[in-house]
Amino acid sequence: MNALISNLTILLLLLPPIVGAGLVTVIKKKRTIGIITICAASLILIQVLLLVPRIVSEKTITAFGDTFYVDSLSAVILLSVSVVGFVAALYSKNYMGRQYDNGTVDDKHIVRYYQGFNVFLLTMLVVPIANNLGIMWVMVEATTLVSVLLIMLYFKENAIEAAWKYLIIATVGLSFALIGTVFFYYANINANTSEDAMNWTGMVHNAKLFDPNLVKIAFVFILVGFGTKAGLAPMHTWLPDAHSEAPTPVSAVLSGVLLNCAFYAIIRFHIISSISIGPEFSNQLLIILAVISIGIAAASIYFQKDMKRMLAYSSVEHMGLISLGIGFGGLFGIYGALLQIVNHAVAKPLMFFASGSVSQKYEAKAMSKIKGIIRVMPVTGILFLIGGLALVGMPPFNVFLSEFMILSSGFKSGQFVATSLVILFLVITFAAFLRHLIKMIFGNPLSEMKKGEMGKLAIIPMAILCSLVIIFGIYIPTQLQTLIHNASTIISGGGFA
Amino acid sequence: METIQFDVLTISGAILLIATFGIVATRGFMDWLNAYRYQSIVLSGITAIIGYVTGIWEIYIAAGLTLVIKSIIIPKVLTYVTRKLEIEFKLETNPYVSIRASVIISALLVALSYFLIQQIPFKSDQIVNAYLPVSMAQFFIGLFVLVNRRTVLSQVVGLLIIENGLFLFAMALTHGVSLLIEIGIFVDILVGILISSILLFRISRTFDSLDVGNLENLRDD
Amino acid sequence: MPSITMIIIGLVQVLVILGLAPLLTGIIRKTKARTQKRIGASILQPYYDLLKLVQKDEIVSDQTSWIFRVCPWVNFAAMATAAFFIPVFLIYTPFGLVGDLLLVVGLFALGRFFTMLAGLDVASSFGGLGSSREMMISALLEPALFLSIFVVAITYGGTNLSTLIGASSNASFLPHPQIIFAAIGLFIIILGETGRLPFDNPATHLELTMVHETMILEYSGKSLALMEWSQSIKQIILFTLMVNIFVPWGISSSVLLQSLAVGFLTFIGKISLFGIFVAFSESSVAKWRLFRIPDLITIAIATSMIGIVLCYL
Amino acid sequence: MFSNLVLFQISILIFLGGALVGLLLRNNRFTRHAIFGSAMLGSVFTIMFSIGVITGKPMTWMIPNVIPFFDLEIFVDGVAAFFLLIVGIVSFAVSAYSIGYSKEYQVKKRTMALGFLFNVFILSMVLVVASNNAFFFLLFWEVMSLTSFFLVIYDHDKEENIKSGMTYLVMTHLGTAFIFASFLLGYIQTGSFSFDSFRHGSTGFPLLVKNLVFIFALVGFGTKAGMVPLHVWLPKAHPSAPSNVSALMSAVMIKIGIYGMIRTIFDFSGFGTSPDFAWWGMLLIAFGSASAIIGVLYAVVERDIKRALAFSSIENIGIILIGLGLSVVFASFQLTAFAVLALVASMYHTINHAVFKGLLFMGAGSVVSVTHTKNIEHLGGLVKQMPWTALLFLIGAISISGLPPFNGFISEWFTMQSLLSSYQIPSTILQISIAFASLPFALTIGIATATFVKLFGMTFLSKARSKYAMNIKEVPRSMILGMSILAAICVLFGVVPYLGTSLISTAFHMHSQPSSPFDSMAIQNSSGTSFANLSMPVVVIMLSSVSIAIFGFIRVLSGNTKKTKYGTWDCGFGSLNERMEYTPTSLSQPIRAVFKVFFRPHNQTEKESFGENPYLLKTIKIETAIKNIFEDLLYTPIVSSFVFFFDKVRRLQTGKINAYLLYIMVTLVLLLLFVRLSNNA
Repeated sequence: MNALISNLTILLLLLPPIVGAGLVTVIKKKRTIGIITICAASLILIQVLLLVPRIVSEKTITAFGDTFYVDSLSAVILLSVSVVGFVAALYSKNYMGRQYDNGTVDDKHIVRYYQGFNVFLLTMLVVPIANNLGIMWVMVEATTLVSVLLIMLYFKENAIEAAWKYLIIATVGLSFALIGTVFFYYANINANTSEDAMNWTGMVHNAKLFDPNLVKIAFVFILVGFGTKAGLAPMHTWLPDAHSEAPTPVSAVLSGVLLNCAFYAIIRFHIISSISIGPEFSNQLLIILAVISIGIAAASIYFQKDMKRMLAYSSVEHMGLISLGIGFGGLFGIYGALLQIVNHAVAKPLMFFASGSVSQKYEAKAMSKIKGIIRVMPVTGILFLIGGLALVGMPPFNVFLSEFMILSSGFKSGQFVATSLVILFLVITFAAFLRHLIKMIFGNPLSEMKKGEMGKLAIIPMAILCSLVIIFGIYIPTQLQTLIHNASTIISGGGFA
Repeated sequence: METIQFDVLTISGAILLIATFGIVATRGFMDWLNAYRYQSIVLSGITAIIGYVTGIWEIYIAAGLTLVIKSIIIPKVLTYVTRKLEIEFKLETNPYVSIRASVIISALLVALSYFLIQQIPFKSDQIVNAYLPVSMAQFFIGLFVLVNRRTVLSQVVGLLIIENGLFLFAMALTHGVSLLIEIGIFVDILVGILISSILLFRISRTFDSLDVGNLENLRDD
Repeated sequence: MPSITMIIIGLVQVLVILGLAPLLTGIIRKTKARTQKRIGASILQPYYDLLKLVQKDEIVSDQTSWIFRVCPWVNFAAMATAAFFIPVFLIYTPFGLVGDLLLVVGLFALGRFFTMLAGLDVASSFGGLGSSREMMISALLEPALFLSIFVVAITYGGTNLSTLIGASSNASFLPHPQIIFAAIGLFIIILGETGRLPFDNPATHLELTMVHETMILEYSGKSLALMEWSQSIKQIILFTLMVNIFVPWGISSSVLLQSLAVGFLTFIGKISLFGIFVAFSESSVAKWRLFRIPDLITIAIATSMIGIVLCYL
Repeated sequence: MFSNLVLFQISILIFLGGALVGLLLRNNRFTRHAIFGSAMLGSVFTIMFSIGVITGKPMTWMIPNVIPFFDLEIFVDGVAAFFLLIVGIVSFAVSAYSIGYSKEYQVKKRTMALGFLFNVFILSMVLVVASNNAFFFLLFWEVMSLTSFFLVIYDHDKEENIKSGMTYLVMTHLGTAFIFASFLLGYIQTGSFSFDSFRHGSTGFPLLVKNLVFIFALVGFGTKAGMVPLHVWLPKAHPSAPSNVSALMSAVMIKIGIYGMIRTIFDFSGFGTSPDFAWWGMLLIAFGSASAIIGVLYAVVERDIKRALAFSSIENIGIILIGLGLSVVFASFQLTAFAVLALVASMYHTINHAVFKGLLFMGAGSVVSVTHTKNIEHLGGLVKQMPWTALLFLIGAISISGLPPFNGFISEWFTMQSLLSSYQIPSTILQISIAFASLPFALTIGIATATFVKLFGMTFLSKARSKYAMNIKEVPRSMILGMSILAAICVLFGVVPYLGTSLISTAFHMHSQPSSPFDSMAIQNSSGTSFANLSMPVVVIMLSSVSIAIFGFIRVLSGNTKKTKYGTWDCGFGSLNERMEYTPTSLSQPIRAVFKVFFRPHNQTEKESFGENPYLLKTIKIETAIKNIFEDLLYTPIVSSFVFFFDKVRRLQTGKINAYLLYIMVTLVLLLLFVRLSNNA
């Protein structure tokens, strides 16, 4: 009976995007398919929101035998997927509508867009709940393929270039991830041949018996592989291109949750490796890549000219921070990293949406052409500003808390050099990012522009995210706290010293 | 018995490497494709050997799939996609490192793979012993081809080499994880190749060339 | 609380300073005239001047504001208040509990602050010129003065003038070599503060050289009288400090009438001698170029710094 | 009636209410009054509870787990209350002033955001001082920085303002990073972010940690306080902000930096009475002296009235730091009485500076709001048109110049006495260095007087030098009221220093001295003789009685004379005009010339003569500028080396996919080799 309920839960969770994609293919009407997608996304959101309390109380849910496995860690990712998916679907309606109106896309494109969007959501939903790490890999690879299709939606030169780079780099990266996965599997069957050797549950169970050398090599492959997908430097190179060329809602999803999904995979293997050979090894690697990521992001943001590329680099920075938190370990580090995942997933789409609206209004992505947003579109301007301030870690917005925790844990774990470097980089990023942002938001527009927003449907998703940004800055719901706490316990291998 | 088996394994691995070198050492698109086809056939043979040694029947299916998909379908698809392209697009004229040097580097990469793998315990599993370094070398060489070559086509080929390595690697280590996942991986790869073919087509249409030098608009300087 | 007698003696000291101030100016002028082979005016001439000025009608510039009118009074009040804290012929004053050397310096600065503003208030380039120069000189004199006070204060144990002069009159000269340096420094500073050569020529009306005179150029009648008087009060206060700190001989240490009389007479003698000395030294130098004045002040600062080092070594 | 806690909560609610009013209501006269009225009311409550805390018991309040792992801890002891009092007093006056001042913004329809930010800004300052937990301290600290940043760029039409704002924001963020580091050291040692645990655990820190905590805090809080060489933001940000905000920033916000320093040094750094810590004090004195002299040197040559005031803030922070440093030195040698003296000096100057700088910025704001120029070259003669502003500004100018009988003199007197007391320190090197440190200090005071002669004289006296300064009106009554409050405090704290000293000694739990308003402030020698005395009330009585006496005397002597008005003497050349006046630049020219080593002035002269004769000039144009050595020699090289490095790094993104793949390959190979080789070893 219980198993049936669980099976049903998972099935219902995965159903909306499948049905949505199907309906989109069948109906093909521009207006309707947008609403269908919104419905699908909101159904997912509602289910995930209902699922969270269950996870908090039951800790884990398994379904269809051992195929699906949901624990608190998965739930954190699911939450971010569903929230971002929902707001992105909302925003898509307005955004794609306007793109259609100004002739950038035609009906065929829109149908393809919504198909892709639904499938994209589906793949990202499966990643965190797949118990079989092979399936997880397959799904991560599938996200790449779907998102490549979404990026090259209009076949513009730059979009094709971005899609190509993304495809090649991500595929190469993910093949390394597969190598790593298979290595872990091999370690597992060498340790104890069991049926579910590829399953996460089985691996965790046997991890202590793994061969240390094998685990080390395997983790390197995993880190480089999924790290490529997660945007850790120096494998991040596809990211600014893909994020800047994709349609804005897709950029938001890419940045807000796709990176998280990939990083989720790293976390899973990090747990196994920690159990097997102790956390020092993987921590060290995570910290090194994190510091490089944050440093490169700082440098690139400083010189950035394109608004969306800047946001993309900011994603690199935040993935670095998440990796840093996991690497530092300890309750503060891991909790901070998970909180950072949530916070980033809330703040970054806000920024992408705002920048999308702004670039539609100004018909430009180059930051030098955008000035005085607050005069032209005051509401969007304020939302943009709040999102930006949140991203650079300004209180009273949400990222401040998670960054504070991560950096604290850095000192606590004795990583003084890394932490000091990161603090330096963060200050630089802060300066660089805000310099661009403030110049865009304030001042007088370069030419006379008609004052006006991009429409309610563009504002609402941003307003939702913005209120989350503010609320999470000063208050985190107890359910979420418990969830993240449980997830941190999973990562640290149970309990904190 | 044991030694003979080992010899077979080593030799088949060596043949595979030679096939890979063939890709590194040639310029023209059709030459690579042939080399790749050859490599895939060897790969499917190796898969069959693994199946024979381990006695798992599913591996024969995988071998068959490999033969069909890799040595027939993928080359066909690539030929189909590129049939309209002018011949000079298909020629790798200007790699970063010359062909001769590429071969030497590839040899070094093979050595590197052996060096890196040395410390992994194999529990005297000869299959792993024989094929793991080979597959590792495949990754590195494939990656090197990707880094070195300047046409979009040769990059697809680099990707294919890596996929082959991956396949060999998975087979050698796991003797077939489970059919479901295996098929999943296959489908992913296939779709990936399809999408890259679409992209290839688009690139040639949009830029009138297959040189990746055209794809350098998005950068930060 | 100090006794009534003490307060009376204190007030007498104040009156002595206020009363003798013009006399000192007269003595200096007379001496200078003599060194220049002139007969010179009577040494009482400053008194006549003051009396005459007070009785004259005033002409006030129509550009000025209340700052200009208030300035002479503030100046005089500040200088006269400063006089309260100076032991003249007795080694202490009952008002020592109220203020110290730093307050005296502060009151001087208050007077100067208003004088500079008055110079600006008249809207002529003369006033601005004077204020501008005064700004520079006073800004530089301040640290020099403080450093020499530093030496004196830590040598004799206080900025409270009663303590200070008391200690100096008890001290023998030799154990405190730093005092010589402080004396040199203070002497230069006094020349600057009182607007003597080579800083300023009080007897000229040439825009190239004047400093203090330009600021009070627009004053007439009783305002001018007050300005002149307060300037000479400032002068006598500084001279008194100089002689009482560095040459404390003869100063009365008790309230006995006899020793007070001796103290008073020696004070007159010392201050006159010092005035003559200043006049002589002034006659022997020329006015320095404005931008060489900092060099002179630097010398004062340097000597005081040597004094400080000597204090501690 | 109410407990302190309730008063505290009420004040917070009122500020929040004011902020909400700013957000929600319409832009009209009533809203303007409501916004700043609530700020005033909130300030009143702040003043009430801080006085309550100073005279009574410390106040604590805690809301556990507001945010996971962090409790909102509020703890207001005497020290915090003292600073809160400063916040309250100045905010009250400035809010009153703002009612009139913000009229201009109401016309431009921008009062709302101003009101919101203004209230949040004050609130954040209150909460920073009151919070007792590193997390919340930093949170409120950043909110304070952020709101003040937005206030700085409030007039964002000008590119200039945005630039200054950015400099400010970046510098203050850098400072925050250091504060964070300082707190993190405490966290590592104690395992908690609560200030209570820092307080209890800090004595057990290793010496190195103590020193690091101090250094980080010095840099961090020093940035906020505007300590040289971290001051560069201050002269940019303060002039850019609307004047009421400049007043708050300069008068109060930079004092929060001082508060942080005091808190860290005496509470969290494990400072002990041992000569090991004397160098802390010496460092403070060194930075203080540098700030004082450099601040005032820039102030005196400045032509922008608000920039000059901003530089003067740097100077005064320097003086405060000198006092603080002396206090640390004395304390480390266990010279408690002198440590108290120096701390009183420092704190007295803190409150004084808050009061007179608030006053002066408001005065400057009044001038700017009616003349629409900040450049004093264009001003002049305002005393006749705005007599009240002139009078109040004059009081501020006298106070800040350290002249008796106003408050500035008292704190400078204390500071000088602390400097003189350095002869008690049992270390020759320190004695001599402190004595030499008094040189820049005294020079500072001298030049400060010159600065304010120039500022007041050039703004208010003589003739108007341009049309900006003509046909203007006195500012509205609410603005005068705001200034008068602070001016009254200037006078009060000067005439009755007992108010200040007893306030400070009660707040800091120190031995109170003097014990009654008319008692003189006395410093004793070790032998028991009096080192120095000062009794300001008596001095004031003397001043006034002497004035009355001399007035009478002259009156008797002069008999009946009259006054005639006539033009200023013009040497017979015809009427004087404004072009013949001294200008601010020429006024400070001698000082600029004397310190040319520092200013590096470069003059450019363009002459145009009649025909051949070079002496017959038709026109002559002289341009003069001074170099900003800190930006040229310190910041620019650092920034440009970073930029250089970044430029290299960003070129990693070449656009070539081959390069990208190479990065992956190299990373992979390096990591694998790392694993391989580390296992062999």
